Amino acid sequence: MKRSIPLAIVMVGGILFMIQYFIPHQYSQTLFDYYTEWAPLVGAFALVLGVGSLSRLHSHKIKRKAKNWQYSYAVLIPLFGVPFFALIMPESLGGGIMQTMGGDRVTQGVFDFTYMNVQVPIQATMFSLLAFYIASAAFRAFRAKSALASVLLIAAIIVMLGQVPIGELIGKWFPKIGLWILRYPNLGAKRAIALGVGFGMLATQLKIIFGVERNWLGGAGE
Amino acid sequence: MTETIGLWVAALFTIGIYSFLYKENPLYRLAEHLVVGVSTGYGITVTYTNVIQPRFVEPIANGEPGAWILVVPALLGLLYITRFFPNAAWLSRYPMAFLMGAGMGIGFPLSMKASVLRQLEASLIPLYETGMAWDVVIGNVVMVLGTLAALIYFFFSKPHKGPFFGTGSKIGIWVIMVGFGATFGFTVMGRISLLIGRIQFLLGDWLHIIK
Amino acid sequence: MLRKVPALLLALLLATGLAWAQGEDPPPAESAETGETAETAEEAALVGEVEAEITASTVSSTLGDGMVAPGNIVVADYPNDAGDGLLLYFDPGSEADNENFAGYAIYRRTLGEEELLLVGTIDADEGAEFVDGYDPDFIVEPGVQYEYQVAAMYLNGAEVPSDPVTAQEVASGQIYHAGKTRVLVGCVLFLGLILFYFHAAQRGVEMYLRPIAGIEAIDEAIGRATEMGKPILYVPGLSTISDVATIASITILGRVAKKVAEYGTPLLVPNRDPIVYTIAEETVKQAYMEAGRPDAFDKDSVFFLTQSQFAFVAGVNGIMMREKPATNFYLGMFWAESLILAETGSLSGAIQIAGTDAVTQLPFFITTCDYTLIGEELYAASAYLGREPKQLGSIKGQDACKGIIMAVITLGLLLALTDIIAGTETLDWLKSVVTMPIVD
Amino acid sequence: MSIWEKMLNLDRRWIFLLIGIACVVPFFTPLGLPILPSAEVLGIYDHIEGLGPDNAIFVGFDFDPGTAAENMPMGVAVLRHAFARNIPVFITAYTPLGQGMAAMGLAEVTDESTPDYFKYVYWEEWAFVREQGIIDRAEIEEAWIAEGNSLPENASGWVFEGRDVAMLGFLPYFHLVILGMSSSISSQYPTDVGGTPLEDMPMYQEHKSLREIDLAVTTAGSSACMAWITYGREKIGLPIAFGVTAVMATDYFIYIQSGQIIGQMGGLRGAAEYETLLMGWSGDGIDREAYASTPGKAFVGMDVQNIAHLLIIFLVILGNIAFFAGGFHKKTKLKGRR
Repeated sequence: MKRSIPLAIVMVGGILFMIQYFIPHQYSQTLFDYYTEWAPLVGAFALVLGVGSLSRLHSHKIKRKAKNWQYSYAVLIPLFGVPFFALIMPESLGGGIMQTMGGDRVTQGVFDFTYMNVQVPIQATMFSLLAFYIASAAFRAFRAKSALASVLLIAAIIVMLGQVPIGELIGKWFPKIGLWILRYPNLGAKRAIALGVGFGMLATQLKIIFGVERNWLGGAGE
Repeated sequence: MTETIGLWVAALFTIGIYSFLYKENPLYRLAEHLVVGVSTGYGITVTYTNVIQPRFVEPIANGEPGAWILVVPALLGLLYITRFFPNAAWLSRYPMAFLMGAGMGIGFPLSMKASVLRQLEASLIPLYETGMAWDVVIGNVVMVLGTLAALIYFFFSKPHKGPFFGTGSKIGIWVIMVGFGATFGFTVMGRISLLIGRIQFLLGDWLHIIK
Repeated sequence: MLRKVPALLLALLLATGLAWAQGEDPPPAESAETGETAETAEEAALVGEVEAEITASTVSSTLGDGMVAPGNIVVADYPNDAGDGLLLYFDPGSEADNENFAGYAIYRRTLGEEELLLVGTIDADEGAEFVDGYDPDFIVEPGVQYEYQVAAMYLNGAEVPSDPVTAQEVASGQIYHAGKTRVLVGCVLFLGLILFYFHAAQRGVEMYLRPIAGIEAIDEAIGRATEMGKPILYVPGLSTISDVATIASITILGRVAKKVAEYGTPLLVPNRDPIVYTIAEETVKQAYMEAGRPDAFDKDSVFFLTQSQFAFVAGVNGIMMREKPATNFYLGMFWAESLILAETGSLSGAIQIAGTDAVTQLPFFITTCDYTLIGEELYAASAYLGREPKQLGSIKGQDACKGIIMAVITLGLLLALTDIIAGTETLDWLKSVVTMPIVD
Repeated sequence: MSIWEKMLNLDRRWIFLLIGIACVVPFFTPLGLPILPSAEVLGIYDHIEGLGPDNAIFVGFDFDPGTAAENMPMGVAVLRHAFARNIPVFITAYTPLGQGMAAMGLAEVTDESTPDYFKYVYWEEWAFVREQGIIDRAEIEEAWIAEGNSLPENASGWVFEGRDVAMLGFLPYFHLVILGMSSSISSQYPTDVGGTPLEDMPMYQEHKSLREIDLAVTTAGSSACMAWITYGREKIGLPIAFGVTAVMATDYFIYIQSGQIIGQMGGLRGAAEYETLLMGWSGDGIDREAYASTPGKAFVGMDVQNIAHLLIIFLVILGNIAFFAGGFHKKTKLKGRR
């Protein structure tokens, strides 16, 4: 009941839909249509997991006054505040969500404001920090310690020069060689890796369907 | 008005995060936490308005014929909540199993086709045809041999010895390194692009110093 | 194992060859217009078949002004579908030469009904074929008898309709999709090989895996840390336990921890995922037990840092600067933080061993670390060290499939060379054996 | 401590400062070097160039704000191209945050402050045109102008909601959504984000399923783009084009060579190439229509990228010289390493 039925569902569902692919008949198609209609609805509720564990973790932190507990409010307030304003508050009080953002319809609500001015700049800036780290690592860590590492670095430098317009000023052939590397040796290597990854993925799918791989069951008690 | 305030808030957070490069500080920590809360809150809202409302609430409220059957997937989805009650947590495996099993089953033949057979098909190319430029001919040879050699490198059932496996795996690792070099170069470009994007925001949208 | 490869290859070629020979892709028949895509080629081929089957049903109505309506309408079941498509094919009338010709309108009604519904149009340059049933507003029901009418449309709005024709076939669903045989062969082969090696591994059949150079480096690096009397840092990736790389890393952690326990070297294992943390702790404890030194296990050596990606990195960097570990292991799944970790490690003078299947991070590890397990080498290393039948069987099964791919590519190379030297077209033959139609 | 050792132990904040300067200064001294479009980007451009008001495309904003700097210019460029050619565009998103990105992208193309923007006409605004039963794109515009609406001076065209664009937004389990849309788009998206029923839209009435779509462009910062190949291309033969971040770009050349995608924009460079084409680039002797008069963000960004790349290359070389000249390579050596 706790483990065997979910495992059986996975196995039956997996085998059924694996075979379904080869059967174009209408009954098989109907089954498939039901699944594509239901799955997003079922999947939508998975968000509950994220919301639940976040709120539990941070309310615990606040209760225990753990290190940096004040910041937990910065998680919890927008977590509930954003949907509250978007779905419940009237538009006159900063509620509502954008209808379509085309044209000059200025967005006013809390929902749009937090997305545009909090979420977007923070996430984009966090990622852009890596530009600084890559520069520092370029100087302090990327070493041509061996023949293979040297090949890697040389190919990288050619590609880097080939990608920027100034590369062509330095040497006419930089962009050409850069593209050649991308289209041929790079492609050969990546195809081999993709095939390996492809087989790995297929094997994992099979392991899950046949119940060999059961990690996904984890953390919900025996 | 709101727009101006928004720009300043966005600029404040942008600079606040860059201050991390100098030293870890409270503004950075605040931003780090806010982004988690806002993105999840945003996710709840969009999921409700795009999925639950049009696919469940509205059909039932409008009394569409046959809509009652939607109660089944909705109840199944609701079982996720049991995850937070240790005694009933196992029930949350049911919706997972529903999505996982069929998802894997649907994906299996399609992945086989897109990631394996299509790639095999694409590596069977003529090395030379009349009128082909020399760099393309060399390229084709390098590509096909490269794929083969790199596959040999990742083949674990034979020792890397002898003309086929020994030489093959050596060529393989060289080709792989050239491929990684390309990735390296592109990654550098990508990371810098993200920084340029933020500078465009700070100097352009916020300060209007540049176009 | 390798001895089996040719036989397997033969089976593959045989199976696909058979399917191919059975003519599920008939040679493209001549058609009024030659479509470039495989889709139209297929349809054209199909039309050829239908033409051969059905001879009668010629309704060409002659109208005033010498205009001849489209005629010879042939309706056939669309193959390999759920019984929701019909293929319509007809001979153009006199409109084909008319400069005012705008296209065709296709009308349909269920047999016995009065009203004809417009179910679709064909542009003037799209030929004289139509697939009915794609429009969700005018679906084709399986088993229903329809009547069709084709009208030539002119720019001035005039229509020259043909007589209604009763469809020669009704739509029906097929039990097997003949165009998917190659995928089926691929799936069955893969499934068979994986299951075969699973069982072999579980029966305890000895399986050869070539020695992986990285394992040597792991032992040596542990030895070095022991000599220096400094701790070892082991980061099992930043992902969850559902990631294959994390699972592989945990297996290797077990092995490293055992060696560490034997030598009595301190070990530090920071974690980002709470579930991975509990599993890592279990694994290390177990390893100390196996080494016969459960008392030496320090509970604080495996710890949870934080879930935030960059905060985690900042934490690990702090450990590297304070504790100055002699050896750093980064094995598992890494994202953008790989670079920051490896840079700090290299500055602290540690020996670094990395391994991940994240292709975009590998270049940074290769240029920064002393040894890197590339992609599948990580899985293989874990299977090699762990000797777990499941893992071993899976690696062997995938290897067998890679062997088949390698054999086909080698064959392709040889045939391509033959073609250049002898001017034959053998590669085209091999390609046609593996090529699948674009559309299912 | 040798001079090399001192150099390598330099506080990294100095390097941070250096890269910061290298990315700011060029904004004030633009080089304006030309960017040559590659075959991979031309593949997408030419495909869209061959489409018109009777066709329709999908544009997937399948990225999060983190990679917006790279992906956004791609999405914007494709939208601009499609709107200029009056090709109907369905906009989707793979993640919830991607829906916001899609909204921002559409806003950028239709905002008055953008040069060559497209004047957005809301669904309800042109209801009277629909009531007259007009469906042809050119006739809609005629009827709309006949009612006294005139195109603002700096705008380059109209965009009619429901005829030229439909914002479909995000749905979970998007690969299944793609599969579902292969029989009917409205089975997956009964309404657009604003609640307008798809069934009422002229663009939907002409293109009801993915089979009637002529291209899907996915701008992605993750492997989300693969869903379009595996479930769109391989299932119904939908032509696919990629706009991916530079980090992923090198991995996807295999899909171009195998013919599974018609082209790819890789990183900021790819977006800049597309912007070059939109400005009417004719470096290869082919005359192209100019859809934009000013370069976009990616083109300007690539100018800055020049100096940054040179700096990074310089740092790698300098670092290696210091490393080997200082003899550090002898200190850490493992027998097993390569």
